[in-house]
Amino acid sequence: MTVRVQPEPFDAGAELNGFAQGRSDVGAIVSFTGVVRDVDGGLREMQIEHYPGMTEAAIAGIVAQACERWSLADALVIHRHGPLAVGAPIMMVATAAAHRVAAFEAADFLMDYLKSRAPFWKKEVTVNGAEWVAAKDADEDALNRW
Amino acid sequence: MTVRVQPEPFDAGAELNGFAQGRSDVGAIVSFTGVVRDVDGGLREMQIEHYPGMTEAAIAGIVAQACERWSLADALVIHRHGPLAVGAPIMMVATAAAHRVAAFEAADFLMDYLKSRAPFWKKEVTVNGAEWVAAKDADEDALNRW
Amino acid sequence: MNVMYFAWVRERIGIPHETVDSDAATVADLVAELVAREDRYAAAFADVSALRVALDQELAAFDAPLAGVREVAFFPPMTGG
Amino acid sequence: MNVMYFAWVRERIGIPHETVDSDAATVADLVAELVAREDRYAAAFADVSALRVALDQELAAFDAPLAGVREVAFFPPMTGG
Repeated sequence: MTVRVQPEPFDAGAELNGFAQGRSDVGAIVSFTGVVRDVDGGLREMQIEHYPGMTEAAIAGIVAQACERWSLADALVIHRHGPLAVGAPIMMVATAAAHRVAAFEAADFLMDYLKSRAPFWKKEVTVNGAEWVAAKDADEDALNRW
Repeated sequence: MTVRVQPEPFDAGAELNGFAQGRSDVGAIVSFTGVVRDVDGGLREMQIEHYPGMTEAAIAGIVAQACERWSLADALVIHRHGPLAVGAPIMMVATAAAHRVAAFEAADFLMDYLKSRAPFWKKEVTVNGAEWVAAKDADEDALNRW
Repeated sequence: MNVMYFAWVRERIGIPHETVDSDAATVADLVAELVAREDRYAAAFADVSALRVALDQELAAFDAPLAGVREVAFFPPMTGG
Repeated sequence: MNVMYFAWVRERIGIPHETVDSDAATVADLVAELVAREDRYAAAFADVSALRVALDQELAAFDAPLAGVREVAFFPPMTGG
């Protein structure tokens, strides 16, 4: 189980290849990569603020929950903070399990919980100024699935 | 949209990095990698037979359906055939969309359909002999979700 | 008409494909003709509910008509992914 | 007690954290004390239903007691992932 919170970019492909290597009990690996998306062609930069200390603890708690509930062989979460360019990777989740259903569900669960329970805040800097991204009701509702 | 059916191994990390590159409309990328899993420490090799021609057409049909239903920016399917060693990658699916729900659902759908509707057959060669893998009712049932 | 066999169907019949001259109206009629031929066909088609069929590379039902079909394939349920 | 502010709460109050001497029994009492101080606090806490609070780095409710708490953090709903 790996959790990293960092300002530096990461190489999603290299992380995927390094993940769950050499385990013969793994049949399914799911990864999610979040990327800075240009909404209307006007995004200059995304800024991510976080709460050092609480961030790592909150993510570790969510990952431990997922590992137990879906009997994961391994799990990985990387989340960046600081200024991010359009097209840059924001974060990544990977899960490894014996079967595909567990790997898919656990990755989906991790994303829902990270989105609404890990202390990160996104600010979009556009050609028209900077604005904090508002939380979506749908993201909060998504937690009720689990 | 990319579909490849091949005996050669592939590099899941390199495929993930090459996928959906340079598209500013993508916020979410999900990948699934299937790996030859050693069930009881007795697996020598996995053999995959397929139906050349029908395989490519069936996969392309399933991918086109997913792209339309979830408005995917891009989708990738790689599936191997022939003899595969324990721990080797069997196949890979990747989806790219604006938002995470679409990317997750489309990848999940692709896996369910590839498993039961693309003409591949797995044979496990163990220390006790060779046996064709039986289709699971759960895999057929999974299609009813969509 | 080209008839193809995959996985354990291929192994039981002993060949991957063959050309069959038949006036069978449906897939089920063709299966009946093959079963009547030899024990290895009877063994392969003993339980058609355990089998799938594709006509010209598209999945079909056992009561589907064969008119105009060039390629018939018999195989067990798929297990890819 | 160390009080921290994040995202637009931090921007409205103008500082990322401060040491607050308070006998407030609950988070809500502490918020009332801060709001009474200056307009920038009143602006930040105008609608507490739009805010979240963490006590010693764990999410808590606004009626949670502050006894023994060393670090209180106020912030809008999270938007990571």
